Amino acid sequence: MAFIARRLGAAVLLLGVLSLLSFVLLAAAPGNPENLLLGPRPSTPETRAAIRAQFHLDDPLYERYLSWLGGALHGDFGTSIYTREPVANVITDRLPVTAGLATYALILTVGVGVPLGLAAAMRRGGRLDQGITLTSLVALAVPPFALSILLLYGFAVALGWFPVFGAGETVAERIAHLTLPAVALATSEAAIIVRQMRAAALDLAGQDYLTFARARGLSLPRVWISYALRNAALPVLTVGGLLMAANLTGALFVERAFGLPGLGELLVTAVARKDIPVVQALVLLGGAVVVVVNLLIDLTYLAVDPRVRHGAVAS
Amino acid sequence: KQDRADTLRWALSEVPNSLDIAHGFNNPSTIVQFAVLDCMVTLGKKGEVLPSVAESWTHPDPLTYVFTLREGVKFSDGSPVTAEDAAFSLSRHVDPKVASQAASYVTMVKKVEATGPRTITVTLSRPNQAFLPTAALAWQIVPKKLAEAHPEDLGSPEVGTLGSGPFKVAKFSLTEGVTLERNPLYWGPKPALRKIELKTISDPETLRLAVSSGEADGTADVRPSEARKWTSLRDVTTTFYPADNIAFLSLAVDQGPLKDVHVRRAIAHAVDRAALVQLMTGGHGSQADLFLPKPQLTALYGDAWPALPTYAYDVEAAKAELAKSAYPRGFTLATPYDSGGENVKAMQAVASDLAKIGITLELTPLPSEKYITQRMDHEDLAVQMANLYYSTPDPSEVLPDLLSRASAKPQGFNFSGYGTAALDAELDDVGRLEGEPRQEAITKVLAEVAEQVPYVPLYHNESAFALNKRFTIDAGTWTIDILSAVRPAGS
Amino acid sequence: MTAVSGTPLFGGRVARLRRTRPGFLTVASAVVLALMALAAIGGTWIAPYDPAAQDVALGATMPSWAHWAGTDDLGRDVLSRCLAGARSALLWPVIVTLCTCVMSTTLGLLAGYRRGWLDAIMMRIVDLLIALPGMLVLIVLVGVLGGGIGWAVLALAVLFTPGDIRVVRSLTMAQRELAYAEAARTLGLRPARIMFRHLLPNIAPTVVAGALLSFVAGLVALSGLSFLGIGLPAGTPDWGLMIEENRTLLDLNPWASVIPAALVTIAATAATLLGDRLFERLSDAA
Amino acid sequence: MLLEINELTITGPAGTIVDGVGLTVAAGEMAGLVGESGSGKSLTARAAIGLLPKGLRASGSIRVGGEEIVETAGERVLRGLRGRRVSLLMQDPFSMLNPLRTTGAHIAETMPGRATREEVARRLAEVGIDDPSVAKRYPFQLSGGMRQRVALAAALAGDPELLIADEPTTALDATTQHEILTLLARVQADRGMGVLLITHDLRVAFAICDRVSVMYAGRVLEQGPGTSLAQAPAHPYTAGLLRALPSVEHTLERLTGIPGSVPPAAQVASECAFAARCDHATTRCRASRPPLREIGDGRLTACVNDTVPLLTARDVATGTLPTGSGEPLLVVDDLVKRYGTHTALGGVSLRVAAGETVGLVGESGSGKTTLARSVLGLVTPDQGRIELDGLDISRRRALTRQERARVHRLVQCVFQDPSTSLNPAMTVGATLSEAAARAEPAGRLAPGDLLELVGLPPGYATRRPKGLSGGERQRVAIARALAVRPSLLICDEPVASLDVSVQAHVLELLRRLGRELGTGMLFITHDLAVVRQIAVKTVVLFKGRVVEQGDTATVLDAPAHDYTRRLVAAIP
Ligand SMILES: Nc1ncnc2c1ncn2[C@@H]1O[C@H](COP(=O)(O)OP(=O)(O)OP(=O)(O)O)[C@@H](O)[C@H]1O
Ligand SMILES: Nc1ncnc2c1ncn2[C@@H]1O[C@H](COP(=O)(O)OP(=O)(O)OP(=O)(O)O)[C@@H](O)[C@H]1O
Ligand SMILES: [Mg+2]
Ligand SMILES: [Mg+2]
Repeated sequence: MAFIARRLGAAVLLLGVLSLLSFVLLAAAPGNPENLLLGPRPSTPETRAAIRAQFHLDDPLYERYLSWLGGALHGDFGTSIYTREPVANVITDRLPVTAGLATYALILTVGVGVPLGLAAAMRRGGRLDQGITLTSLVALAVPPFALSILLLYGFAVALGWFPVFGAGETVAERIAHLTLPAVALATSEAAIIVRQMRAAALDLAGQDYLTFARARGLSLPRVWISYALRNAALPVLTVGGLLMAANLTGALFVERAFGLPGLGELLVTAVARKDIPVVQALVLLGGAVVVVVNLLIDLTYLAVDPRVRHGAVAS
Repeated sequence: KQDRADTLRWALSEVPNSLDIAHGFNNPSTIVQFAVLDCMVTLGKKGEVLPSVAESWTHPDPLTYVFTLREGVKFSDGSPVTAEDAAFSLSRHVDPKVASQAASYVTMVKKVEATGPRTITVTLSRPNQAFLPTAALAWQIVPKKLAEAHPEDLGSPEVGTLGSGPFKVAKFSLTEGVTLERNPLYWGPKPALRKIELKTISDPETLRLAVSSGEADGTADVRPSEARKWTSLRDVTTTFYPADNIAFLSLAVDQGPLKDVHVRRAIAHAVDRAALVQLMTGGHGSQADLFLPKPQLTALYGDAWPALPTYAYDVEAAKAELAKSAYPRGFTLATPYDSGGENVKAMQAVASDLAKIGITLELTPLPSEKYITQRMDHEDLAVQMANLYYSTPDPSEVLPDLLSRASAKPQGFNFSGYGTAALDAELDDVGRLEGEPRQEAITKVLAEVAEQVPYVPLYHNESAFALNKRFTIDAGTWTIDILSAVRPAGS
Repeated sequence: MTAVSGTPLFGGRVARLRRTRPGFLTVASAVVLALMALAAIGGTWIAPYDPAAQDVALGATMPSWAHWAGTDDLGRDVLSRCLAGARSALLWPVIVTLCTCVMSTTLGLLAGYRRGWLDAIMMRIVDLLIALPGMLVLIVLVGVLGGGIGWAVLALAVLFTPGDIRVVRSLTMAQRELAYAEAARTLGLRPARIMFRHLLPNIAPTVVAGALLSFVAGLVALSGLSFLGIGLPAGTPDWGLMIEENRTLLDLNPWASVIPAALVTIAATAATLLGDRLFERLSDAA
Repeated sequence: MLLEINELTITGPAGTIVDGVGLTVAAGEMAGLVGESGSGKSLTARAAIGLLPKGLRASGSIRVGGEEIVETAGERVLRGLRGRRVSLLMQDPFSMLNPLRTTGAHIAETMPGRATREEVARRLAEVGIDDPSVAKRYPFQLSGGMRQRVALAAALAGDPELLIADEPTTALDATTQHEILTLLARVQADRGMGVLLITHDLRVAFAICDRVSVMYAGRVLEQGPGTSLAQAPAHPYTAGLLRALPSVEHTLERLTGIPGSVPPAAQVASECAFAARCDHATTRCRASRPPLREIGDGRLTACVNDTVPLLTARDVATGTLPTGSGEPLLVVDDLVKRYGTHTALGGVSLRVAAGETVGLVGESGSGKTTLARSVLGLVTPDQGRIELDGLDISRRRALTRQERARVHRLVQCVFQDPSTSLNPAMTVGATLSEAAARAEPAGRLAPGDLLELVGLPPGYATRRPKGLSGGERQRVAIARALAVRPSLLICDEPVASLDVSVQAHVLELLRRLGRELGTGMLFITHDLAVVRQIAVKTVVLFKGRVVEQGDTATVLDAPAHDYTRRLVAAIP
């Protein structure tokens, strides 16, 4: 319990520092939102002044930060300058798309990466291993946007198996729409998992307790599942969690290429428009996701690994 | 299949952020606004101002317009459009609390009053020919009650909007797009489409793929430079029309070598505009000699454009001009540009052209946001390229902004910084005068630009609609409500 | 993908390999990288055309005898630009790698060897940096603060470093407990000497492999930034920028963007492969 | 016969590793397999259970309970055999159990039927764990001895007829080792099982095994009943091993190891594998590979000569150790070190006089290393005083630069693990000259001289640690420590992980250096026989406290403290 409390405390502190940093950084960045709001079109001084007042752009920095922080603590992240919607709504509107994409990609990543990694490890040095390793190397190296375009041309346009853009509305539609983006996103991540899993499994294969288990007559599948998978799960889980976190904020190339209205796309446009409340909330969200995922990973370690549970090793 | 036939799926390259022109004065937003909201007046095929919600108007003196409201116009919720509504719909743009993006369009408006149950009187502070065409755009009629209740967020997805136009909003979401349905209470002819779904696809290539695969039926976001790719699509008709735009280089006349008119002329000679037209418009455009959008020139002069000095592409002539200046061997200029903008390629071509006469442009990429801020603050202007799009046929939407001394300051659009008292007076004339004298005044201004070269006009381009063959469109440069101009093929 | 820092891709204990001749792929990777490095150094001389020379009137053309890889829409020779582009495409990731490597090795060694408050403070900072959503920070930093490639390189280095610091630190901590390190301390050697002469060579395999991975991640990330229009000035011959600039030419001369994309992929693959093999070899030799 | 191995040959990528081994274990028999590290014991054991590591291939014949398992048996058959007929107990109790599973689960999953809690508790009781709550604990919560008991219970859970125990006690300290071996013998007798006990501890093998096979370079060189082997070895190799064995009863005058090191099996395929290291080797030994031949009494040997006297009186002559000058060199007073709530040292006082060697014995975790590290300045004690040659060094940070430099010249150390004692990235020469550079400029020795001092050829200076054997590495480590000419050398179990023969060499070297250089030593070990050979005085540490100290002879021959008595009793 003390462990969890300590972790939570650290997480909150971390988010606080993150929010302050990003706030100062964004405020210090050149440019004014009203320029973009008013676009490449003449404006009047009155309008500009009104906008500055409306968004408290002329208040001292610390005041702005404090009032923003006060709001944020109550779940109010201010109003988007560009769309005049509460930031919370702007984000929750787009969250399902990105969350769906991230989850889908993670399922693909793990579903493909773990078995392939295991297979490569079991056939270490063989044809299969070399094939998988090489493929994963290439997958790791393809720039994600190039891959997106390739998939788009191949499977959506030439073959017509998948829709070209958008996120779909019903569940079935959504799955169809998210398939190609998820593949584009999962490719390099699956490569990471393959490598991780392979290394973990190789590491494991040398462990005495696996030999001991087999020497006692445990069946091979049982040894792999209850011993190998479980023990290799932890390092893979760590990476998987971080990938999930990265997906939630880092999917922007893919979202852009597939016309998905997700958080990554939102970030790019919000940064371009200097829609500070949105960027600020997104940075915080991104930080929170990473922190929460880390926390969850810690908790899983706690659940899975008795050594951590009993404080025998530092996690 | 019947309901597919009269449902249009339209693709936008950006999210419509507001259904109110006060907060969403941008292409994706206005295209939706005009389908939902009526304006007081509208534009005809040739750019002439036509009645709309205003049945008629009079212009008793240069400062006064009196509009008569059409009878029986109702908002889509059934409530009538009153003179109060109409008057408030214009005057709200002046209110600082609204902080309207259209505010600069109504600076000449002094007073708007409902002077009768069906009459609205507008008083201007100075005579301005641009007022009426501007009203076809900015004077969108919204219910006064609603607009008053939401000065800051009318048109946002939360508040939405209410109009008397041919369509009404069924759904407005920033992520899922906009759905419009036919407004049964519309006073005009019954709209041909029952339903319009608008989706956003920000990547231009994905957008094209979506239209070509039939997942989207049409779009207005066809980049001129990619025209050839669109015209080759099988089930898609791409209709081109002259855009109300002018692409130009601005030369900051108040600093460094650009102070020298010979340098400026040398630059004008050195730029290979024909090649630029090919590069940027893929043939769907033309070289610009006069410093006004092509449709405006046509509206103004018909076919008889004035013959003013022009600067043909001629490296020798350019070198000769440069030799007359204080910098015969050339010089170097730091040239920031918008790395996210459309002119990246054009700037490279220009830089390479100028390099031939010894002028080096050091291209410095800036993120759009930073670039625009810097440009609006009039920092590091030197040589800038811009391609400005306008919406009315009136030159006074263009010229004062680009040439008056008042807008040669930060936040103004006069990036060349060029300006004289005499020119300011001429620009006043352009706004004030009507008919033949006005035409002459404009010619004088254009002549001065041609002579002094604060700006180098580069090209005019065409815009296009791409539309699946299941639909047709009857629209052009001046069409305000594009969506209503689409109809199922064969109907 | 680079956002996932803090996890070494070269996991755990690596079973010792027999000494074998380097395989075909290893040699091929080394050759490819060497050729690319050559192009980076002398690409502008070998190039058949001036990579900046335009012929706007010619426009984009398919490969021909005059232009083996065709031209882009400004009429520039794609082959020449690919050759010349090696320089900036490889140089910036190399700088990212060097920065990352130097920072993470020095700081990781310090933290892992000295422990105590220095370590505590450093690890808190590392935690903070790792919690930052990488790509997001990069976009915000570079997109808002300004377009220079310098910022992008710096930001990438700062993003890559904390993960590597953790790796180096934990390796250092393990090494410093080993008998040879303790013996060095007992001899009264200066800490700097122990860290750099004794511990560093023994964690070098991981550092080298990590460096190659940073290079790959930097290469891909920087080309990604070009995709978003951030970083290098337009017109610079650079693979990432070429992919983006010529993406619209897929019908006129697809090679103008396909070749640079392939080059990025090949360079990244070769570097990862080499990193893999080098790691196994170095840890085998130790 | 439960296990019958015939002509077992194991080949790896680099060639043959095990070459024609024959071995049998009968029901109710405790068979022993001894041999130096790398001789192929473990591989033979793994082959017998069908679990050779990847990349290795077995040929020949192994019959488990009459069933042939080499090449013919598939995974199904093998799985039927494992656990039920034959089971394996491995060396390291710390890595043999799955860290994520409870001990109960380990036992339960191996049992044939459904495992009730009572049954699990019964199985635990069989291996001497009476507390049933242990079933719910995780391996990391148990001590090494407990883990090995649990592992034994798990290995026995399927009621195998044959247990292969691969060095089950090597990682444990002396007393625990004794307990586990006793337990193993008891269980074997109770169940009437066959046991193949693999060990490198000759004393253990000869004492408790009915029959012992001596392996060398992948071959069995000698076989026979343990006791007769110990008394009259019939192979020079066995004799060499016995000669190298330190005696616990008296200080030997000379400790003799076998010269040279074990060759790879593939290199000596067609000659007597031991010929190169054998004093009695003749051309006949090299001509062909001598087969195992019967010499009566149930004994077999692979030596062609049969008349050589293999053990001489000289091998057991008593010697003496230097007693030092009596001037105090190291004075430790009331030293306390705590790790959190755990007290590693609870007020330890001891003295080492100049030129004398003091042995420090104690069970695992008793604080021996902590004490050594405190003296070396690698840990800062919480309390107490360490004085070295009159200089108070308990607070290293408080010392001046010069004082610190002096301390580094006063005390040096040799650590236990030869595999990490040298920096793998530096050549031997670099390591040594770096150390020598820290010495007083006057008496600096070149790497070559240092190597000579520890009996290595100067050519080794260019080698890297990777190419050295464990014994050679320890020698280099000693040379490095001696490079600054320290007055005190701390040896933290420097021979614990070496084979007997190498151990003898290293011990003899240390004894010689102590004598010749007059270096005082604090020698940590848990092997009383080693203490007897090297230390004049002995300090017994128990749970962080000194429970007994005095002359080695007194402490070992007439132990006063209960713990010391147990320690002495644990010697096989
Ligand atoms: N997986 C493997 N691949 C190749 N060679 C191996 C493998 N495992 C062991 N060997 C080699 O086989 C030889 C015998 O190893 P083995 O483990 O059987 O020795 P051992 O007698 O058990 O030694 P120790 O007393 O150190 O346990 C060693 O030289 C070792 O290097
Ligand atoms: N760095 C440390 N942190 C926490 N506890 C420690 C540390 N080092 C040693 N200990 C604990 O202190 C006690 C004494 O350890 P020490 O290493 O001195 O024992 P030892 O007598 O050398 O044992 P062994 O014979 O196993 O080497 C042990 O219980 C050990 O767990
Ligand atoms: Mg072994
Ligand atoms: Mg110890």
